[in-house]
Amino acid sequence: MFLQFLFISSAVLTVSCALGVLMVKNIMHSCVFLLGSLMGIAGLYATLGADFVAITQIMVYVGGVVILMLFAVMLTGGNDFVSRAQNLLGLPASMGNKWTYAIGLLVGVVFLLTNIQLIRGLTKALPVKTITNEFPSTVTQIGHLLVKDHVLAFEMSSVLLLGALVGAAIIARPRKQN
Amino acid sequence: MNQTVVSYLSQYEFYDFLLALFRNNQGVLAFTLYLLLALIIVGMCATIGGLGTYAERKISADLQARIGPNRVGPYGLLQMLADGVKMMTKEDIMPFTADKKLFYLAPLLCLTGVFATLAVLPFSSGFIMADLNVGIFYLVAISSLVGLGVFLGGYASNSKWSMLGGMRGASQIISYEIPVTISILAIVLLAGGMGFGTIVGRQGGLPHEWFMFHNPFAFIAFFVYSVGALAETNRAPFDLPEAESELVSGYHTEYTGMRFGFFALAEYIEVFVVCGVAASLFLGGYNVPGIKLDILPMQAAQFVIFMTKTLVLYYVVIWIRWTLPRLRVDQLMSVCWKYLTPIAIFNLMGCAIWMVVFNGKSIAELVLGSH
Amino acid sequence: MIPAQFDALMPIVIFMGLAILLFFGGHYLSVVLAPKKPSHLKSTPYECGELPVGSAWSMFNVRFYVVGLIFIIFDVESVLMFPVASIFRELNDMGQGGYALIIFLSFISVLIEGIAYCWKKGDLDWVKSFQHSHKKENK
Amino acid sequence: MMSLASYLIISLILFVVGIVVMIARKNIVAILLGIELILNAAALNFVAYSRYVTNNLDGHIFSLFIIVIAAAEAAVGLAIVIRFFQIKETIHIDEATQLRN
Repeated sequence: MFLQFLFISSAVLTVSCALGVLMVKNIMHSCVFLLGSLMGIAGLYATLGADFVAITQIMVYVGGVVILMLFAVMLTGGNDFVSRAQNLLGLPASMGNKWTYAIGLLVGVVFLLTNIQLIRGLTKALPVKTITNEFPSTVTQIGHLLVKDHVLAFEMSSVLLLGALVGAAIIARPRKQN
Repeated sequence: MNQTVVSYLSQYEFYDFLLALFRNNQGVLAFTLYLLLALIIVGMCATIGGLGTYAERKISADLQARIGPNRVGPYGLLQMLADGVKMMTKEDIMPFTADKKLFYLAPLLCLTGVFATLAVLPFSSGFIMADLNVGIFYLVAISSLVGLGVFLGGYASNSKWSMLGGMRGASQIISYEIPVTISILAIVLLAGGMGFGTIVGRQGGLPHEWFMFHNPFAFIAFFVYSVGALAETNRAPFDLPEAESELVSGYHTEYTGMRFGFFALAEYIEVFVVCGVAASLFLGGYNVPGIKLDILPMQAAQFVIFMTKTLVLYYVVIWIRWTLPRLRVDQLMSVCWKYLTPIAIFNLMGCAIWMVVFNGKSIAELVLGSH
Repeated sequence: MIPAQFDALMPIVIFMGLAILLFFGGHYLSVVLAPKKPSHLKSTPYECGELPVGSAWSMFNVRFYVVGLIFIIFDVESVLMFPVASIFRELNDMGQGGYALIIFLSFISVLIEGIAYCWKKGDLDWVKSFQHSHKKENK
Repeated sequence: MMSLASYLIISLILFVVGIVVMIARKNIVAILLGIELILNAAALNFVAYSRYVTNNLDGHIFSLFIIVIAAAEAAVGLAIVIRFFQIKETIHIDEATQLRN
């Protein structure tokens, strides 16, 4: 009962905030909508029993990526970005005229229907586990997987992050000249 | 398995009686119990937050040889109610240049981030709303909403002072999150789990059983955590985001009335939460010295122990505020990145090596030679 | 009779709900109780009593971003260290302490390289990065 | 209500919205927002399959590393955006034409 409430509210939050990211013109508001969407995804992870991944999602995205994006928006002229001509849907008119949108919508609907058909076939074909209401700890299992099976990925990710740090610091560092 | 307060209560007889009262509907009963206890905790924390403002003035008056508030009620104790009424009856002003939606949203983010941390705070071995397996990690993660609220509050006001305060606040909060997280990692490493139940359960009531005195590295980690936590809650000497002499009032310059009240309430409750976390991670938490019993009256004793430790730390926080001068911005950043973070990493490595070399024994166990 | 395990997440939702309720309740009270006499001057952003000059948005230095950048890398590394740290004692009791220690220390040493690099290049140095970039301040 | 299909449909919607954000928005930061949505859709799929199909937690590990890589990608991407702004004084994607000829 509660689980379904959590699932529905998280799903609604995720999808509506994702649409908000798309529809809102103000980039600052887009970032805040992205925050809502990511929180919703954290809720979805929680309903899947993935407690560690859910909290990681909150920690990395809410605490890190969204703040970084807000900083970047502030550094690049804040809200002053004026998108060029707008059309009915509130989307910037960058894709062309209404025909492009009509064709795009048609393609989107076909894509969605095809995918839903695929998903239905897939869920019938796959052996579905019986889902219990248990909520076992995933932390110790993830820890064991990280130090045993996936130890190379674990170590390489630190090297990747070091590379990202060095590269991004070089790119973003204030320069003396120009 | 996640222990909760409801699963704790379910081992007593009256739970079955309550269950019968709710026609064997587990979910509704759990919801009712949670809601009741959550209201109790929120009421308690709001009172502590209100008393915090009172204590702040009284203690500062004490330190400066003044009297402090003494008009409203006995010893001025009802000052917090007067403040609350004043907040509600003040006009709500929004700058016409402000980003209106975000201006509304910012205090809500601060309040949500702080309230959500209360769900895992261990008041006693039974009275912990949800003893999640990822307890401390969850607490660190969800409290980063506060930094976001501070930034958005500063941004949405569209005032120069607010914007500077919000920028400074966000960069300060995120910077000091690193030494705090790494200090907490050292404790997680010693405890062998992230749940508050595991962490507190591995300590004892007496000081030599606390994680603070487990080994020299944990002892240093406590001070790193304390400094970092002070900075994360924007308390003096790290109150640069709201430095009155430089930035008027920082990120909440443009906030008036109730919305300012939410920021203030969130800040005072956050100080309480941070003190509670310090008490349960480093100072033995709710463990009663000497006695290991699992009966219902013990919960009250544990609660008293926990609150005593927390409130002593709260006093220390206020004491520090009225003793030390404020840092400069460049000093703030160099304290975080050049001192606290390397020390915290060193502590983490030290704890890991200690675990392997001494097989997880504390100094006291090594000296006293008990198993 | 033990309640369902997923209900452990219920307090979090309840506390968030209470925060939202308190927020809107407080707003409602303030709408009811507070006076409402808006004026243009009152809702001007505070700028020491003068009329505000320009917008407060878009006037920031890149050093804030560099701090955020270093933060996010360290944040992610600490996230990855959490599960390993929480099974460290278990591994040590199983007699695999040395192996876990090597893995853990090699991970941290890469972290130290990152902070040493940033230290050497002056990214941790607030004033120095300010001097580098103060010519671009007026943009 | 809660089944593999519903998670997959949510993930599909997120993915499509992310693609549309990437195509339709002209602000480079907004394009990065779209990329975050796409990566999250993929990570959600991994966790959903991990719960409903396989019996191990490898899916969790995968989504953990997706989150790690998304964070690194956001850091580097935003650094590039800031550098681009310092050179061009705009963050309109159509202005990024230096490599065209």
